Amino acid sequence: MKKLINNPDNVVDEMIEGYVKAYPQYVKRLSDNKRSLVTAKETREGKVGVLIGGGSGHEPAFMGYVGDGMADGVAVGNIFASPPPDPILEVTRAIDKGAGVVYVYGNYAGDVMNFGMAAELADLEYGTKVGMVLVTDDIASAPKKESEKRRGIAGEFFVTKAAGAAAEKGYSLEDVVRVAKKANHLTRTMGVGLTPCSLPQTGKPSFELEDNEMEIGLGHHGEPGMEKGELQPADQVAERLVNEILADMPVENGEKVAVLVNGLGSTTRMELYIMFRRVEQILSEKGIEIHRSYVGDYSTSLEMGGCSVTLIKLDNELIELVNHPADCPMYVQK
Amino acid sequence: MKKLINNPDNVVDEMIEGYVKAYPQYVKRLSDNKRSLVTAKETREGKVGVLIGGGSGHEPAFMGYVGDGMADGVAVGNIFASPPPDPILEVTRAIDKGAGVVYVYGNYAGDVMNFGMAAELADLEYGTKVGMVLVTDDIASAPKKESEKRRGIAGEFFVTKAAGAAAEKGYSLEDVVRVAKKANHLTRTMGVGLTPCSLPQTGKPSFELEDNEMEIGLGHHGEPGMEKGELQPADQVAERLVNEILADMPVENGEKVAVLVNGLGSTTRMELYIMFRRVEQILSEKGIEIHRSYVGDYSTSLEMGGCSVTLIKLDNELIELVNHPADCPMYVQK
Amino acid sequence: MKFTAEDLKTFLKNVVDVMEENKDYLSELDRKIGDGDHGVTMSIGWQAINEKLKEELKTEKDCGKICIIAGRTFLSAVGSSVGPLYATGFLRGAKVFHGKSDLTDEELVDFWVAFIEGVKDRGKAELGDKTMVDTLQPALESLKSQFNQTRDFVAAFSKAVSAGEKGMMSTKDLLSKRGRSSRLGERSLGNQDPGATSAFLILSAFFTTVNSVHTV
Amino acid sequence: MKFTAEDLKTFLKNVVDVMEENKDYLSELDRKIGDGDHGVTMSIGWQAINEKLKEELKTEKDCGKICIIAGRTFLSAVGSSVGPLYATGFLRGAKVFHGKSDLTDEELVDFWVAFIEGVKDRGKAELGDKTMVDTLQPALESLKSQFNQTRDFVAAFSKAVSAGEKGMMSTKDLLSKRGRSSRLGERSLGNQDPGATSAFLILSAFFTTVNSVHTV
Ligand SMILES: Nc1ncnc2c1ncn2[C@@H]1O[C@H](COP(=O)(O)OP(=O)(O)O)[C@@H](O)[C@H]1O
Ligand SMILES: Nc1ncnc2c1ncn2[C@@H]1O[C@H](COP(=O)(O)OP(=O)(O)O)[C@@H](O)[C@H]1O
Ligand SMILES: [Mg+2]
Ligand SMILES: [Mg+2]
Ligand SMILES: [Mg+2]
Ligand SMILES: [Mg+2]
Repeated sequence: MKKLINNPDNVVDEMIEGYVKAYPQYVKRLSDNKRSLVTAKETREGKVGVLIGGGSGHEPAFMGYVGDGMADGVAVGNIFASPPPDPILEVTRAIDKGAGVVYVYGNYAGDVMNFGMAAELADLEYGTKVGMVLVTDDIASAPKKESEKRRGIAGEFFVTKAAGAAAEKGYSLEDVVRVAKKANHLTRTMGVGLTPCSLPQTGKPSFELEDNEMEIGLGHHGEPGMEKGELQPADQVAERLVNEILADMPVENGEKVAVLVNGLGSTTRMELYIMFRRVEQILSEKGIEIHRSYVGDYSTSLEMGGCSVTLIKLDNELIELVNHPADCPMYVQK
Repeated sequence: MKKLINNPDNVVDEMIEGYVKAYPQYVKRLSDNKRSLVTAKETREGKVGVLIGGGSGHEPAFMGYVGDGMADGVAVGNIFASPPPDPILEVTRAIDKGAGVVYVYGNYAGDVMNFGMAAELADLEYGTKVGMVLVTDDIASAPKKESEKRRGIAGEFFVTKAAGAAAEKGYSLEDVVRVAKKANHLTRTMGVGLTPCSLPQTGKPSFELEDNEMEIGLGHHGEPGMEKGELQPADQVAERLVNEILADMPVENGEKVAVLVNGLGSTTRMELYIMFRRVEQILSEKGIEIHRSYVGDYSTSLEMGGCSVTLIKLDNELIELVNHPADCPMYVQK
Repeated sequence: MKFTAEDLKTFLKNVVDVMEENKDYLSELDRKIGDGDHGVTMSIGWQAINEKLKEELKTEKDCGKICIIAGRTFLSAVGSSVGPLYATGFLRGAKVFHGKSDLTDEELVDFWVAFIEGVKDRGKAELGDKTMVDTLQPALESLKSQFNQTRDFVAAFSKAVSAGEKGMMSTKDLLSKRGRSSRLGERSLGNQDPGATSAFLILSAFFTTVNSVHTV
Repeated sequence: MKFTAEDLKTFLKNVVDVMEENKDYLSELDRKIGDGDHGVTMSIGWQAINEKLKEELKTEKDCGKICIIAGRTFLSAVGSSVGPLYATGFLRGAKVFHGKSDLTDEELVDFWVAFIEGVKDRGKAELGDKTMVDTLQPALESLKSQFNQTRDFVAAFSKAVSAGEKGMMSTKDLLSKRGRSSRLGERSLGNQDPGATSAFLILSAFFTTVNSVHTV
């Protein structure tokens, strides 16, 4: 494990420091908690606040998605560990413009407990209305009949996009929650891992694979996946992922989707485009229309090798929200 | 070497196919040559065309930078190999709107010969005026007194930005060439490599390093660097790179720069932000003002580990060009 | 047995040390079935408590306050899954100790009842879900019944630690149902749960402390 | 000696085979001092020529056209540094062969003069810069002087190949001045230049061809 870092104990704080210095036009730290970041622009009174967050190690998620048309603030945790309630609460207070705050976060035991505690405290201590949107897009993490147990992975990008665009368009708290839940409900992701990542503090690989193996349906934190399998050509991997997604969420001929082919960290864009090529072929064979595509590193697991494919099925309301412009440090859409 | 690919011989063509399918609103292929891509939008009559290109393996460079405010077209070569004259010539013809075309490319033997042949042919066969801008930002590739021998690496981003913005603002061919050369003249880059990349066709690492070593001043294609050295903490690496750059191009207290901390492929954004943190500290200690920062993978070497630091010294004209918006698949700036 | 605020702080310090010693081991267990950070997380949290022990808590005599500060410090430092779980344990336990600087055997039992019920409340895990509850729940049951029968806290806690250890070992044969490892299904079999292990370490550290107090 | 269009195609096929055999070796040499692709590039380019040999060139009798198609095909397939270099060699040589289907010894000598001058023109490398010119230039000089003295093409080309080989070997002790490896400075010492090696393979393949024509 070779990393360009200083003391492994300080990586999160130093990362945030560098990030904030790099994008002063976009984000600032709250004075109360150095892991609480909010948009540098003054947000409108009466606008619903959108709060994201989770463990670090997924950069550009989550802090890269604070900006116009996306989130208003982010709470940053230790690597692969939910932030505690404090920074969530600080961000909540800072971005509440009188219309309440929506939390968008992945369905992990830690996040559920910490965001839940923060929401309770926000209500109790400041009377802030908080809406909760759990992201559960990872089809490999639980069978369909227990879909409420599924974890959140790369699809959180689309859920955040829906919430952020809706909030900017002036939707009420209830409506932001509604469209974000709808986006989550219509989003499915599955991934494969080729090489592990390692935590700066342990230096140990998150899983072990032979040279000819891949981990199918792995988690977002180097958690082992559903199964190990022989490394397949990109086309077959794409087929496996898309077919599992479509089996879980049928999309009819003529329906529209947005596609995200997400790199997990060390996989080249060359490979991601090659994966996308096959994804597009499969969808167009089925008459499914790709409304918009996203290919790149949107949510990583440190330097893990591999990728995930996400589909979100779009109705007219979601199309409008996907088309809505965004201006964040790590994602700008005109 | 584990890669998500099909046949290694087809990676470049499959990548381009996927890329074009992912971003139909941005780019299209020319029918004459499947490695010739141009902007999907109709460009204005009388606008100077900006053509970029080089070997593939540097994604999102170069093809990610075709769009408004950047390049009008790109010629894509084999991995780490200049494109031949044909695709360059096809792109030239397609983007010439009567005001000529400017080629922006890195100073490598292959690119110099191939772009040179294409320019000659464009003039001879179609009477197209071509301006040539060689990028020579890599200070590690030759000493200052032979700076015309230096190679082009990540700094090409700024040179393309200057040329693309100027062309969109309606500058003449001579003026686009002038500002692009000025941008190159004021741009310096130096990088370090931690882990090698491997070509899909050989599967061999581009260089060998011990677990505690880094390659200082390495090239953009896995070429070995100036020297091997012991792996240092991020702060010291940042100091080394910034100090070498400032020794080569002094920047005075009060002067302005833009900064690019570029990942070479498999280095996490966490590490890049940590590197940026120290770069910013050094510059602000010296009273150098950071006008704008870019942190991320702008020009990679497949899955190489490591990063480079680029500074461009800005006068008022360059500030205006850096501020100019851009809208490309891999880089959007409002 | 007389258990003072100083003893409570000694217990916390013992946990600090035992987590530091077992940092790699706990991460290794988590690497097999989770995201590999459990040892790192415990170390970060307990080191933060250690800082408090050296400063703010140095002269603190209120066992309730000590537990509140321990719980809040741990939570703020780590977040994660174990942050809310162990923090809730300490905060619920703090109510039992409120305003007290010397603790009776009964209060110690009540503390652990509140602690463990707090963990269960927060996480909603059931026995057999392959979590720290598989250590804590049997320990609690043993502690309660033994203490009711014998009124000998040290002996009862010794039995509780053994029951917790057995519970911890049992997680090896369980299919994970909660937390990150639950997606693994069959592949989680054979691996001991990291949180069940850290919970056992906390119980043993308490027993070590009690034992030295007792024998002095 | 009578050298026909068929022989010219045999020569090209011999190069196709020798580049395939040496693909890994050439990439390995490039990996040490360059970007590791030289064997891959040569293979891509010569395989493209091989396709032409199997189709378009199958019945072609004009040696000039054969060289033009070889040069253009190679260039279009690879770009890179060697694309323009070897392509210019073939295109310049094509002028010598223009409209001819049988070639005299004099024409063969003139072909190689034009080929090698073309490479030098295109790349502007000098002897000692650690490039393919270090193979080609000594080969050319030897070919010219030997052929002028003896008028025996086969013997003269044999000497030329040896001179080229010596030149290729000499690149081991040279500091690189051109191409990717030039940034290496002292670290380029001890490594043989990949382009000098592929140039030598081309010359030897020509000699093999000539030799078999000659001895038939
Ligand atoms: N709902 C829950 N109830 C009780 N314990 C839980 C629950 N969820 C997770 N755990 C415990 O937390 C441990 C993992 O802790 P840790 O690795 O620090 O957190 P994370 O899973 O967030 O990385 C598991 O081994 C398990 O014992
Ligand atoms: N200007 C030049 N003149 C002659 N030969 C050159 C020149 N530049 C490079 N070469 C040759 O090209 C070889 C490298 O070829 P190759 O690896 O295919 O291209 P690239 O360097 O573009 O990857 C070098 O070993 C050298 O012999
Ligand atoms: Mg974790
Ligand atoms: Mg090359
Ligand atoms: Mg964990
Ligand atoms: Mg090469």
